[in-house]
Amino acid sequence: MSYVESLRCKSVTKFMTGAFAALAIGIAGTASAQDEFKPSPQKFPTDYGDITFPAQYPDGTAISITQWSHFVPSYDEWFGQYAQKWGDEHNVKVTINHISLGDIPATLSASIAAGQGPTLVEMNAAPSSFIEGLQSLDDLNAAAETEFGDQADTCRYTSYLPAKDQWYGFCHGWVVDPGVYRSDLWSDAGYPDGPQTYDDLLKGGAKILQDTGTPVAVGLSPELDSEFFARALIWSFGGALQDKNGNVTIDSPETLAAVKYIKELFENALTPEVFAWNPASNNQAYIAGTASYIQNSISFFRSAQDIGKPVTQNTSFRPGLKGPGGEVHMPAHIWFTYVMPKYVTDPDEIQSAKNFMLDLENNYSHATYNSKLYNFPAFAKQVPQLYADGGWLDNDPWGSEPADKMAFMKTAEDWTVWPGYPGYANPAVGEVYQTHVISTMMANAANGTKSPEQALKDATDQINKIFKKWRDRGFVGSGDN
Amino acid sequence: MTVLTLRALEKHYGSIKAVDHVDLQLESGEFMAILGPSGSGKSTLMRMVAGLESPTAGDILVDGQSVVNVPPQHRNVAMVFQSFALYPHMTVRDNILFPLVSRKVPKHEHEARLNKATSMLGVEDLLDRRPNRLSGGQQQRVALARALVRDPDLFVFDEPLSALDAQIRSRARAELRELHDQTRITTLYVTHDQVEAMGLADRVAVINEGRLHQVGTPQELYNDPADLFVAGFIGNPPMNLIPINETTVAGIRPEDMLVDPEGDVSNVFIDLAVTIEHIEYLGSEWLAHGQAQSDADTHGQELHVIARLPASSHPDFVSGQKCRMVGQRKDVCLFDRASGKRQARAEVPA
Amino acid sequence: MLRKIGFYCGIGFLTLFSIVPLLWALVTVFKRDSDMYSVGTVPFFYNEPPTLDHLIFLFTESNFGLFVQNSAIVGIFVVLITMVLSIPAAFSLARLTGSWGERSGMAIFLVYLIPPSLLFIPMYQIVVWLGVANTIWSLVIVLPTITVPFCTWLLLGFFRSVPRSLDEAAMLDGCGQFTTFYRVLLPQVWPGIGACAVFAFSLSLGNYIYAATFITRSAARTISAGVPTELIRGDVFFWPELMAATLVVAIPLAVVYGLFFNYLVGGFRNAT
Amino acid sequence: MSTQQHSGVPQPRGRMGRLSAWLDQPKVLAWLMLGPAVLYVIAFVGFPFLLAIALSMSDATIGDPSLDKFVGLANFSAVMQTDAFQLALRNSLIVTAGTLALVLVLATLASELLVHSFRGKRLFQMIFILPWALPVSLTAIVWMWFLDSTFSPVDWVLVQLNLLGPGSVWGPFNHLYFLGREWLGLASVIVTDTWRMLPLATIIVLAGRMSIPEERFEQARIDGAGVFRILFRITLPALKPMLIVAILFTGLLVIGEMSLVQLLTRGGPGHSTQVLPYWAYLKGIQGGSLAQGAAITLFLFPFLLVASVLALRAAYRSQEA
Repeated sequence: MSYVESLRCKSVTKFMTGAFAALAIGIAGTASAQDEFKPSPQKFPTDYGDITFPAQYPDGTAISITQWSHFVPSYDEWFGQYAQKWGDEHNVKVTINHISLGDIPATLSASIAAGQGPTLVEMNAAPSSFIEGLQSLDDLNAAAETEFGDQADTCRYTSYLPAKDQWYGFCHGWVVDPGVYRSDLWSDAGYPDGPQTYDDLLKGGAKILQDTGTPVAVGLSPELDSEFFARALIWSFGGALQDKNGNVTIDSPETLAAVKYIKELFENALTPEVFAWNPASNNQAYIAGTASYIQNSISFFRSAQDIGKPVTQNTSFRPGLKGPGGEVHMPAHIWFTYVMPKYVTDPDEIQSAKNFMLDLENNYSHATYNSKLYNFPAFAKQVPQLYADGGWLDNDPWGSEPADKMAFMKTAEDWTVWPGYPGYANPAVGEVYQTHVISTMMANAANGTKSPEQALKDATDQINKIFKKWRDRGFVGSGDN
Repeated sequence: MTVLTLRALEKHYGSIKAVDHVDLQLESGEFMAILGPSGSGKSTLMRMVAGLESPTAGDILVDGQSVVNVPPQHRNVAMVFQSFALYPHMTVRDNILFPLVSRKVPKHEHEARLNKATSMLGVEDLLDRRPNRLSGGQQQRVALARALVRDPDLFVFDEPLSALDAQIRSRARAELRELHDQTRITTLYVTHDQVEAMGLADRVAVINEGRLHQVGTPQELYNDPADLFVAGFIGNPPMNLIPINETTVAGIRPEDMLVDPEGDVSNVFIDLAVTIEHIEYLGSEWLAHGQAQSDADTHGQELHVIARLPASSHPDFVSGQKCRMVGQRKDVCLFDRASGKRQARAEVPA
Repeated sequence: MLRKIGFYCGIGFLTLFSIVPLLWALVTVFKRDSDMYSVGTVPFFYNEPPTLDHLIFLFTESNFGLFVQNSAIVGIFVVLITMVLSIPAAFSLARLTGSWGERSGMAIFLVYLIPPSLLFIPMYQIVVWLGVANTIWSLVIVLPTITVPFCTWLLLGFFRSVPRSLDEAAMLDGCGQFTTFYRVLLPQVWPGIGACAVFAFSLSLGNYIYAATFITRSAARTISAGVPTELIRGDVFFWPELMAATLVVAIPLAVVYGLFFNYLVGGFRNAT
Repeated sequence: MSTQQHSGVPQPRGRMGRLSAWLDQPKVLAWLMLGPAVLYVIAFVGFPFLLAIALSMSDATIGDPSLDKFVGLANFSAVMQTDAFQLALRNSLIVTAGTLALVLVLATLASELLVHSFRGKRLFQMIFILPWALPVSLTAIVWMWFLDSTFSPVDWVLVQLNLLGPGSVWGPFNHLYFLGREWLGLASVIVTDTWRMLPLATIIVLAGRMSIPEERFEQARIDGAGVFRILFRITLPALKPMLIVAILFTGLLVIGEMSLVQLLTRGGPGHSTQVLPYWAYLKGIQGGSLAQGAAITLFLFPFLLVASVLALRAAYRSQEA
């Protein structure tokens, strides 16, 4: 049985037992201590904050959702069934289409240009350049805030744009992006608790490479993992792409230090493979046992568990690394942000889509559970099972050893930021991300194509141009000044 | 009865006049050859008759009716192409039947017509073959059969023999004439080969640079060329053309040129001192090529003359030898030098 | 002797060049994941027993079967549309439009100078206007933009290679322009049409960007866009399944193309 | 025979007959037959193309694709000044030229072999044409896996041959990291493009090769010409028109293709393997600057136009000669 298949089968059985348990609870009206850590019973209320939804929609109501194939396949399985059930309960025809993450911008832009397409598109946070074609979801976000409490900053900053004072999306979840290290290699090198700082990463990583030939494996290639590693590094060194108000601040001594650090790290602890990487490479290298440290979401770990690779025993996670000032800032790995293009005009379609999104958040414990703790809720309160003492993070229902391997993620909200931090993820930030300006700067400095100073200067020029373009169009800035 | 009439027919390609004011008439049952060097406009003329080109000016009448605006499929003209243009994807039978099918001739007539055409051309055994499995001669017969099968008003041949090997060409020529004698279909036969034209046709039309120079029987063309072009084109070798003064050129056939005549020659019109260049032996005759030292005005050009001698004469010339070549008055045609036109004999200065 | 050795060296080199990446793909198809993600072992051997799981997964758990079906339907319709448009167009250019038609063979190529990486946005607009968004018919309508010019150009050459006297003979035999085309010229260019059809099919199969953006419904996707979407999930690549999909597509097509090889050569031989 | 019905000029009768006769005139029929293809191309290529030109001179973005603001050539000058564009332009030219060079050499070789008959030729043809049977996206995936930075069998073989690995010629690592180094990355793209284009190019060149009469080679051999003299003095000159056609087909299919680079190197490291179509896509679609993306796409148009016209004219001319 291939590992994906096993993933699917397991997830289905687990889901079934979960569902049956929920049903039993519903009937009995009581909850045993064990059931505390099952997904909550599914509920589809009609009132959320100021919005009241009909229990049933008129015949013919239909919504279609385009989202990317989830990195943990069991999530898609669950989501399909959930959406089906939701549709049946509300008399709405729900269609789900999966595409790959990389095709989202193209598909969304083609749809917006043509004025026809899916009701909801799940967007990763950075490319918010579509905003002019998206309708405002202010009421939905207000209702969610009222109903579910505080939204994680990493979600708010990637679905709201102060310059236009508009919620252009609804972020229902996010994904932790931790550091991952081989405990056996790092202990042997004299770091029993793994690297704590970027300095540790450099020194320990170099030692491990020298002793065992196993390099650190953080990407320097134009792809998602590399982009996020570069950002985490810059933030932790005290630099940032922009400030709170959208002024470009990339050209700072802090950023330069980070760029110089990359060069040093590459020369001592990396191999040229990092330039070649696609999003899968660091996972694969890690699973193959040829990497001592990577920065990645836990999806790879779930794959490795299913393949039954011994490397999982020696895998430890940690929040990102501390910079010279002791700061830790990691981006989320992914944001799940639903956007509704302006071409959606049918009131029932709009209403039911909003209803669907709020209901999804309301039942998020299922999403988190079936994504194998990959999806974190935008509203922490919605999945108490996750954070509770003895909950999922303390006692991984998906069989990590030791069972509290994932417990470090309890604090993830504290050290997770977002693209554009400390400002908002505006379209300029999105274009910088999508056109790989930062990872290119890092790569150019690391392989000596340019000096760190020159690499930073060139990147700054490009970033300034991008920001100017979007600032002229009124997308950049805090909106207050 | 006139079948085909061309009236002041012109075809221009840009500034080039491919066919320049041609008038021509074909009588019913007549076999006429259009003879001209390549590029003379003879093919264009023929294609206009077939309807494959439309004239720039002038008119084409078939049986007295103008067909200028009638597309080829509605003219009852059959054509045999130089390449035969058999349809490679059809059997010989289908090739021959194709005109009948296209013209929606009732099906019950097909077999009879097919048999008639094929037996006339002796291709009955080839009916199920594809054209690419036929020899050149067979292809030609099939092409003829295809042209014949539908009783055309007019037959048009476009150098149909030039694709054949030299050996079978003369036999094919004979067969063509025989076929015409059997069918008496009015025929326009385009060729650059004067042997074909003279040997086959009732009348020959000589065309050059788009203009019709002379129409006549082969004998007329040979004996009474209408102008310098015809004189220099017909005959192999053609007439010796000898300038005799500012305005006149004399033409004389090589066989009429007397070489070192013995005794008295009466009525001498041309008398040349010639240096023999070389002698050609052609089996039935000799050709003596020479360089004339004429005192006549030749504008400094050398004058090349040829004399034809019977095989029995055994000339013992060697190169460089000097001799005298004489033409008699009765054998000479005179042409106007400027216009090229034939002068009436009476005008000739003695 | 030396010539012979050189000859077979050449054949051997070309064979290896063509097949080695695919042999590696073939080896991968039957590897267990844990074997595949191992380093330090001989990559060409099965260090753990080979498995059919990936192949089975491809056909039972993914939409691959549907992708193949969709690609086949799209390919067939694209070929049909292409032929319906380009055969008459090529005939017209070769025979009816006179000298400018003869020369426009060049202009046909200019269409290819515009890469589709941005054209797909206006294209999508058209697709929406026609009401075929998110169905395979969107590709059926749009992909001939790639095939029609190529095939028109190729067929133009085929028609040119037929002697004109054949048309003229047909017309004198009583055919009109159209009948001449249909009864006499068309049968001469069948091999060329076959070559063009094969060519158009493979171009339609290969297109990625239109296939990826016009169709988001998984069940309506074609091989080129469906396989990567379904079998690359963010940072997890289903390598054996991907390789299996590749081979399952490539091998039968290669057999067909191989059989058509001489026709294709003949096609280009006439076309220029 | 011809004595009967001399006025035999059957003309079409009836309204339908006259209509079909009218339609059958060359000038009318020409448009009737060309029309559908022309209309199709105008609607689906001409219109988008004009839109692309309009986009390139506007300030359109994905979210606001309206063409309400004309900015002239500002987008062109903006994109041209960036490193990424200059590298992409350079690489597009390198990849296209490199692929063409390799493809032409190999296609000439292959056609020289395929013109002869030999045992197993059918099988060879099928193997040889395999790469062409793949959609580009799958080709890219196969090569991505073949050249993977961790699992590439090529690296493994090189290590076994002691060409790679600690203390060997090609450096201390056990991998070449094909897709992660500027020139190796470009070379990988070139080899992959060559791999997928070779069958088509060979078919074209072989078509030319088969049109060379055998007598010409016999004559050359009688005259004592060796293999190379024959190749350079007889074969190549005769192949010229077909080589030009092969260059056109291959060049246009290579220079416009983005998915290969998109999947193989994503343009990295840095932008050192970036090519124009993918950069246009990144900038225009992913980054949202439709206008600049269009400008990048259209940049090559005039050059390609001139190059294609010259190539085609050369092809036609050398054919007529």
